[in-house]
Formats: sequence, structure tokens, C-alpha cells
Amino acid sequence: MIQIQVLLVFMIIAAAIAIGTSDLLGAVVSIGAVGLGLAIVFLLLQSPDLAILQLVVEILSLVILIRAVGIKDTVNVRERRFIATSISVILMGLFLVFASLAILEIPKFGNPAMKLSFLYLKDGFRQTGVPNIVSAIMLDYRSFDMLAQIVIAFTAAIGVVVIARKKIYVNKDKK
Amino acid sequence: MLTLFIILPLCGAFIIFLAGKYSKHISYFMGWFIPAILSILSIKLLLAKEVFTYNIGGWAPPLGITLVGDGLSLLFLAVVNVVVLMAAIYSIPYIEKYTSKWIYFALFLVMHASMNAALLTGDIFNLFVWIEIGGIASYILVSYVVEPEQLEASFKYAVLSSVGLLMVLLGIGLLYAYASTLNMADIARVLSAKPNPKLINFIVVLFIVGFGTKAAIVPFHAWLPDAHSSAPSPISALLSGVLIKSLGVYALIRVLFNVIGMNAQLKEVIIVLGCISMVVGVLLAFYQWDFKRLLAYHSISQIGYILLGIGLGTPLGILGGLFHLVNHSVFKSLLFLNAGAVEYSTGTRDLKQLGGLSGKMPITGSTSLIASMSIAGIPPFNGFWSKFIIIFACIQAGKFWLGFIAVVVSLLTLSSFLKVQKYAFFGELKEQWKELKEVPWLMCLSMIILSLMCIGFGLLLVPAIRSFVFDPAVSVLLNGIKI
Amino acid sequence: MIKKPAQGMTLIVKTITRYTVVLILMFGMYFIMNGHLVHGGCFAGGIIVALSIIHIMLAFGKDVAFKRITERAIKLCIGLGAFSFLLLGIIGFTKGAFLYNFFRKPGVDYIGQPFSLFSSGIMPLMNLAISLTVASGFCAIFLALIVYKPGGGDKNTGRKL
Amino acid sequence: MTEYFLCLVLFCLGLYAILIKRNLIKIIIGLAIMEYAVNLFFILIGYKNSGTVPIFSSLKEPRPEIMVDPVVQTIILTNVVIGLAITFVLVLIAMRIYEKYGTYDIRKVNRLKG
Repeated sequence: MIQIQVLLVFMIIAAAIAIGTSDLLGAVVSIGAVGLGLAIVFLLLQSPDLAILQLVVEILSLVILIRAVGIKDTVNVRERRFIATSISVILMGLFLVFASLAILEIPKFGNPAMKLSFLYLKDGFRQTGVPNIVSAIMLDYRSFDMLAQIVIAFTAAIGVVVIARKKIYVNKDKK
Repeated sequence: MLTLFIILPLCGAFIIFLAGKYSKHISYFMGWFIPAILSILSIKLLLAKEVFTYNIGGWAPPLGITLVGDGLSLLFLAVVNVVVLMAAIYSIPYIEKYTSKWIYFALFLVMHASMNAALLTGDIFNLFVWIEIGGIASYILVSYVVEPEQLEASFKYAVLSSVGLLMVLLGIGLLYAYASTLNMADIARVLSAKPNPKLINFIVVLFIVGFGTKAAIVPFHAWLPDAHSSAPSPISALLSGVLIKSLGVYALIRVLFNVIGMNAQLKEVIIVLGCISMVVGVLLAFYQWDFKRLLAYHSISQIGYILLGIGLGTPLGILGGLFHLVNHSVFKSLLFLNAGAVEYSTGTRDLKQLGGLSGKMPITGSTSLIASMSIAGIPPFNGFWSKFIIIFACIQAGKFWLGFIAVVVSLLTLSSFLKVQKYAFFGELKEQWKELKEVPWLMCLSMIILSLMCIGFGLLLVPAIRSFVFDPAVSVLLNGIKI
Repeated sequence: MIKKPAQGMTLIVKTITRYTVVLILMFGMYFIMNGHLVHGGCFAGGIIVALSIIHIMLAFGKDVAFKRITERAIKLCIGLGAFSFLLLGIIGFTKGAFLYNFFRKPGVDYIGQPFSLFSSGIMPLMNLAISLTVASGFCAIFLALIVYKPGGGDKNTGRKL
Repeated sequence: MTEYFLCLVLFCLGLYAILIKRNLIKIIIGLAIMEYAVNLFFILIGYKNSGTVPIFSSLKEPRPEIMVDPVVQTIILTNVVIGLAITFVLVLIAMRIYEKYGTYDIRKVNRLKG
């Protein structure tokens, strides 16, 4: 699909800007552009659930990243390190070569095997009574994943609370 | 039955979060009571010598997620629960001086639940998710006392293991696109029906990088010394004792042996990785003067032993690897608890400043002596038997140089721990430590229990006990999972 | 509706916020209630509800937001949501298995009337529990980040925002 | 195949940022790009040519054979949440590091050695 390819190229350019730019705020905004591109890709590939979620998550993480960048930090390292850069570029190249050899072996884009998911699609509505099959899988067939997700949200929330606390020792002088 | 291992800790975590703020005794009680129940239960399951399965939500395997408790899972489960119990008992006095104890115990139980779930689940994506949860809980617990070093270590740990786990996720994606199912036994069936070496080799590399980062095999070990040395001591004991094993080594060997299937090439790779880890870990540990950092490097070295034993692929080698894994989680958590006790009473971890502590702290001194001899492989203790089996398996498999390397690394470990004993616990008592006292009795209790285990675990090799404990696990690795 | 505090953004933002917050909140509620019927879902709905509260905090400053929702209530909601999800799973034990949809009758297709709001057993309840945790959890995260001010460390680094 | 390849290029860009960049925020951004790339990979492997949304609109004509893969969507749903949680924790840790060290530069954040 040509639309997907154009969007992917757009995302790659935005990601390159986000990595290359020396302005941190600009980098955060560019990463927002990557996320929005991803949301549109989700919409084009017939998964509106994810498009909505991605959009919302993008807003939230953008707000929080801007909060972190808002601490005006002028540190920006622009130096040339040829050895490290060339080693990592070679590593990336090797990774890409082997990965592209590997992706030739999986089914082509647009023709998934869908052995397991066809079972869900065939019987899911009848067995659970939920027209939205994604919700049916998430909340009924694989509800253990949902439990895991809720634990993640819980952990992140209480973790942020515990890291952000001011007073650490019970007695001030005891250190 | 198997779901209790996940429900109870999560339930405890949520109750602590709701009510623990008002009374600290609720969080203390939940903190030790739930691991205690679960460790009794897990030992009972281990002795039952059966394969337990449980379909969550009542859906049969390809549709839903299945919990599978076979020999390997149950062995790991028993180890994890017992060590978590000890760390929980130890934490109660240790954590007294910090605020937000209830959140500490809530996160502790979340980590416990995630380890149990990762051990029991039979679904490859679910395995990934629970590993991720255990990771998030441990990043936060590492930076629990918000010191600069801890934040730095936690950041490094979080970034490296997230990258590794994203690699794993990419591998799962390729596997799903190829096999079109997520259940591990199903994937193994599909892969054995239509093998595809090009794709599988790439996936294996991704899995080794990802789980190897969690297990701290040498090229990917950069996070471990920082995170282990700067975390609170009970958390270090948990990280080194069980977390890198249950989330790293277990996941690696489960996926490699049971999903993808071992071949001779893969065994070579694992043996080489294990040898490099062994040698590099012990050499780096040689120059350390920080007590916990030294222990952390030894963790890398001992993980190398475990991989060497398992990578040999013979029944004796796998037995040795698993036995060393059990032993290592016992004595390494004991050593970290000792280091924590020293830090608790003196406030420093620098070996050069310590000295002569065994007179003032007899329990810490004697238990650390037992643990040191155990890790170095002195005959009556458990470390000797497992190292002996691994070396014997090397010789039996005809790889003499591997056995030689293992012996040399063992000698280096011995010398390194002689250094620890000499500088920390023997020698002259320095002037500033005249007023030292022994640590509180709960901390002593958990150290004493662990040291008794160190002495007694040689008995696990008696054939009658071995047939319950190790033989099912070895047969799972050799013959694959059956559901 | 919401009194003008001294802090916060300009008048234009405040005026617009006053009208849009309710819409955003209702949008989130719609997603949560209909997560099992149409696209959307509990997670997106929960985050949208959290965003509406964050919207108030950003526009009016945190004092106004704290008048409506205290920090203790938020923490209570996190625990309650997670605990009620687990409880729903445990109730499933009485009918068969952990996390079993206990409204299901064996041999009968379509739990409840298809396409109606109260169909498909425990799923709307699960949606509610999840969205409660997610909304309050992300609110708590945002609060921790926004209340948190760098400082207390070195003198030269404790810059205010 | 082109789609898969572009997606892997995005993955490599994120990895490059993590390996090379020395600013903590840039590292977090690199991690976020890798998350996006993996999510993208999953949605690409689940797409079916001229497929429809996996949501039934009526009881009359169920046509499950032309719907796209719903399993990958649940996987992405979980993964997005994981990524969000990790990003938050990392951002907060980075902010605390800024408070303690006074910089986001990773070369100055080096009290741990060895």
C-alpha cells in the first residue's frame, strides 16, 4: 500500500529529526509527529481502537516529556565521535541485513496466516456476545493480559509516587 | 491451585496500598505472611511430582492462556518463594528508617507475583508481559532510597533491559507471523512441523540478546553491577538471587529448549557465552573493594556456571546447572544479606575501612563464612557438589578444557572470597567500630535459615530426593513440554 | 462554575476550558461505557478521563483541581479499581475458573442481548474497574510530576519553573 | 516487504539514538521510537488485503473471513501501556537525576565506576 509507505517515510524523517536536532523541545515535538503518524497508520490498517489509544497516549506522554524538557537544559553534546558512530552504524547495518533476510521468510504483507485469530473471529461473537472482537479477546479470552495491564498501571502510579517523594528518612538527622 | 501464586501477592499488594498507610503492621504482616504460605504451597507442589495445568477463564489452550506447572516451573517456583520469604523477613527491620514502607511492600509483592506468573505461564506473549512488570517494579525498587547513585543505576538498568525486551518482542512478532499462534507448546509443534533455519536463527539471536540482558550474560551485563550494588540489600538479594534467574535464565532456557528446540550449534553458543561470563565476571570482581559490587560481579560469574552446565545438554550437565542455580540463589542472597547487615550497622561497604567484625557481629560473621565457603566450593557445603557435577559433566562430555576453566574460575572465586573474609570479618578491629552491635533478630533469623540451607542442600543429591526435585525438571528440558 | 484563581493560564484558555472539560469528560465516559460494543475501550477511556482532569490542572493551576479531587481520593481510586478487578476474577472461581465470565450459561450463545449496553456479562464491570485505575493512576503520575519541583539538592540546580 | 523494511529502519534509528546520544531525554526518545517501531511491526503483520475492522455491526451477515487480525491489536494494546509506564518512570528518574547532578548529560552522571 503506497499510503503506508509514504507515512512510514514521513515517520522515519520525523524520527531522524528528533534524534538529530540540538533543540530538546524540537525533539519532543518531532517524537509527537512520529506518534501521530503511527496513529494514522493504525487508522489506515483497520484498527480504530489503537488509533484512539495511540492519539491519547501521545498527548499524555508529550505533556510529560515537555514537563521534563521544561527544565531549561542547555547541555547538548554535538561532537564528532567517529569510532563509536561508525561501530554503531556497522552494527545497525548488520542487523538490517539479517533482519531483512529473516522477514523474507514470514508471510507477505497483506496475507497473514491467521490460524489462531480466525478461531476468534469465527466464534468470538457467539461465545462472548461482544461485537468488538478486540475487546472480546482482551477481556475474556486473554483476560490474564488485562490483569497484567492493570498491574502495570498500578505499579507505574505507585512507583512514580514513591520516586517523587521528598522526605526519605524517618529521622532527619539519621543519614 | 496455581492461580493462588498470582492472586495472593497481587491481593496483598492492593490491600497494602489501600490500608497500609494507616498501620504499618498490615504491610509487615502481608509482606511476610503471603510468601510464607506460598513457599509451603510450592514445596508441597514440588513433592507431588505431577504436571499441573490450569486454564484461565475456562478457555482451552489455543484460545486462552494456560498456566503450566511442570517440573522445571515448580523447581524454580519453590526457590523463588523461599528466597522471597527470607528477603521479606529481612526487609522488616532494614526498611524501618525510610518513609513509605507500605509502597515498598506493595512493590515487593508485585515483583513476587510477576516472578511467579512468569514461571507459570504457558503463553509466550504473557511471559513477556510479566517479565516487563517484574522489570518495572525492580527499577522502582532499585531507586527506592533516592540517592544519586541509585537513580543512575536504575536509569541504566531500565534503559538496557527495556531495549533487550523490545528485541524479544520483535522476536515474538516474527514467531507469531510465522506460526500464527502464541501458545508455547503450539509454537513448538508448528516449528517442528515446518522448520525454517534462516528465520529461526535470527529469532534465536534476538531472544539471546533480550533474555541475556535480563540474565546479565557477559556482553550484556553492564547494568548488573550498578543496580545490584546500589539497591537496598534485600532487593539486591532478590535481584541477584531470583530475579535474574526466574526472568532471565528461566525464560531463556524455556524458550530455547522447549519452544525452538536445541541443536548442536546452539549448545556451542550457550557454552561459549557461559565460559566468557564465568571468566570475565571473576576477573572483574578481583579488583573491587566495594563489598556489594564484588558480589555482583560474582553473580555474573556464577550465571556463567549455570549456562555452562545447561549448555552441555547431557542429563548430568543439566542436573548440575539446575542444582547450581538452586544453590546460587541460596548462597548469593545470603551474601547480599550479610553485606546489607554490615552496611546496616557500620554504614559503609568499603572493604578497606572494615575489619574484625566477626567479633562484634558473630552471626553475620559466621553465616558469611559459610556462604563464602559455599560459593568458593569447599567440600561439605552445597556449592561444592554442584560445581563438582558440572566439572564432572564437562569431562564426561569429553570437553576437558571446559572443566579446566571451571576449576580455575573456582580457585579465583576462592581467593576473592578469602579477601572478603580477611578484610571484613577477620583481622584487627578498627577504632571506630568499637560500639558495634549485632543486627536485629529478624535479620539474623533469615540469615541463619539461609545458612542452614547452605549446609544442608548437599542432601538434595541423594537419589530419593533427587527424583522429586531435579529429575522432572531435567526430563522437561530434555523431552519438551507436554500439556 | 469554577472560580477564578490567581494562578493558571490566561482568561481565554480558562474560558474555553470551562466549556470543553465537560465534553472531554463525557467523551471518556462514553468510551468506558461502550468499550465492549464499539471501538474505543476502557484504556483509552480512562486516559481521556485523566486528561480532562489534567486539563483543569494545566489551565487553572493545581489548587482548583485539588478542591475537586484530593490526592487521597485519587490514591484510593487506584487501589479500589485494581482490587475490584481482581475481585471480579476471584468471583469467577465460584462458577469454574479464575477470571471466568460468571454470567455465562453453558450452551447459550450471546451472553445477554447482543448490542445492548448491559450485555456480555462482566465485561462492562471490568471496563469500569480498569478505567478507574487507569484514570486515577495517570492523574497520580501527573500530580507527582507537576507538584514535584526540582530543588533541595545543590543550590545552582534548584531552578524553579 | 518494503513496509517491513522501513519499519526495521525505524527500529534501528531508535537503537542508534540509544547507543550514540548522551542526553538522558534523547535516550528516552530513542526508546520511544523503538516502541513505535515494534508496534508498527505488529500491526503490519496482522493486516489483510482489503480487510475490515474486526467489529461486528449486525447479527445478519457475519463475515469473519475478511476481517484483519485482532490478536495483534490486543498485543499492541498491551505494549502501548507498557511503553507509557516505562516512559513515565524513566522521565521521573531523569528529573530526579537532574536535581541531584544538575545536568542531563550522561558523561557527568558517572559516580558509579568499575
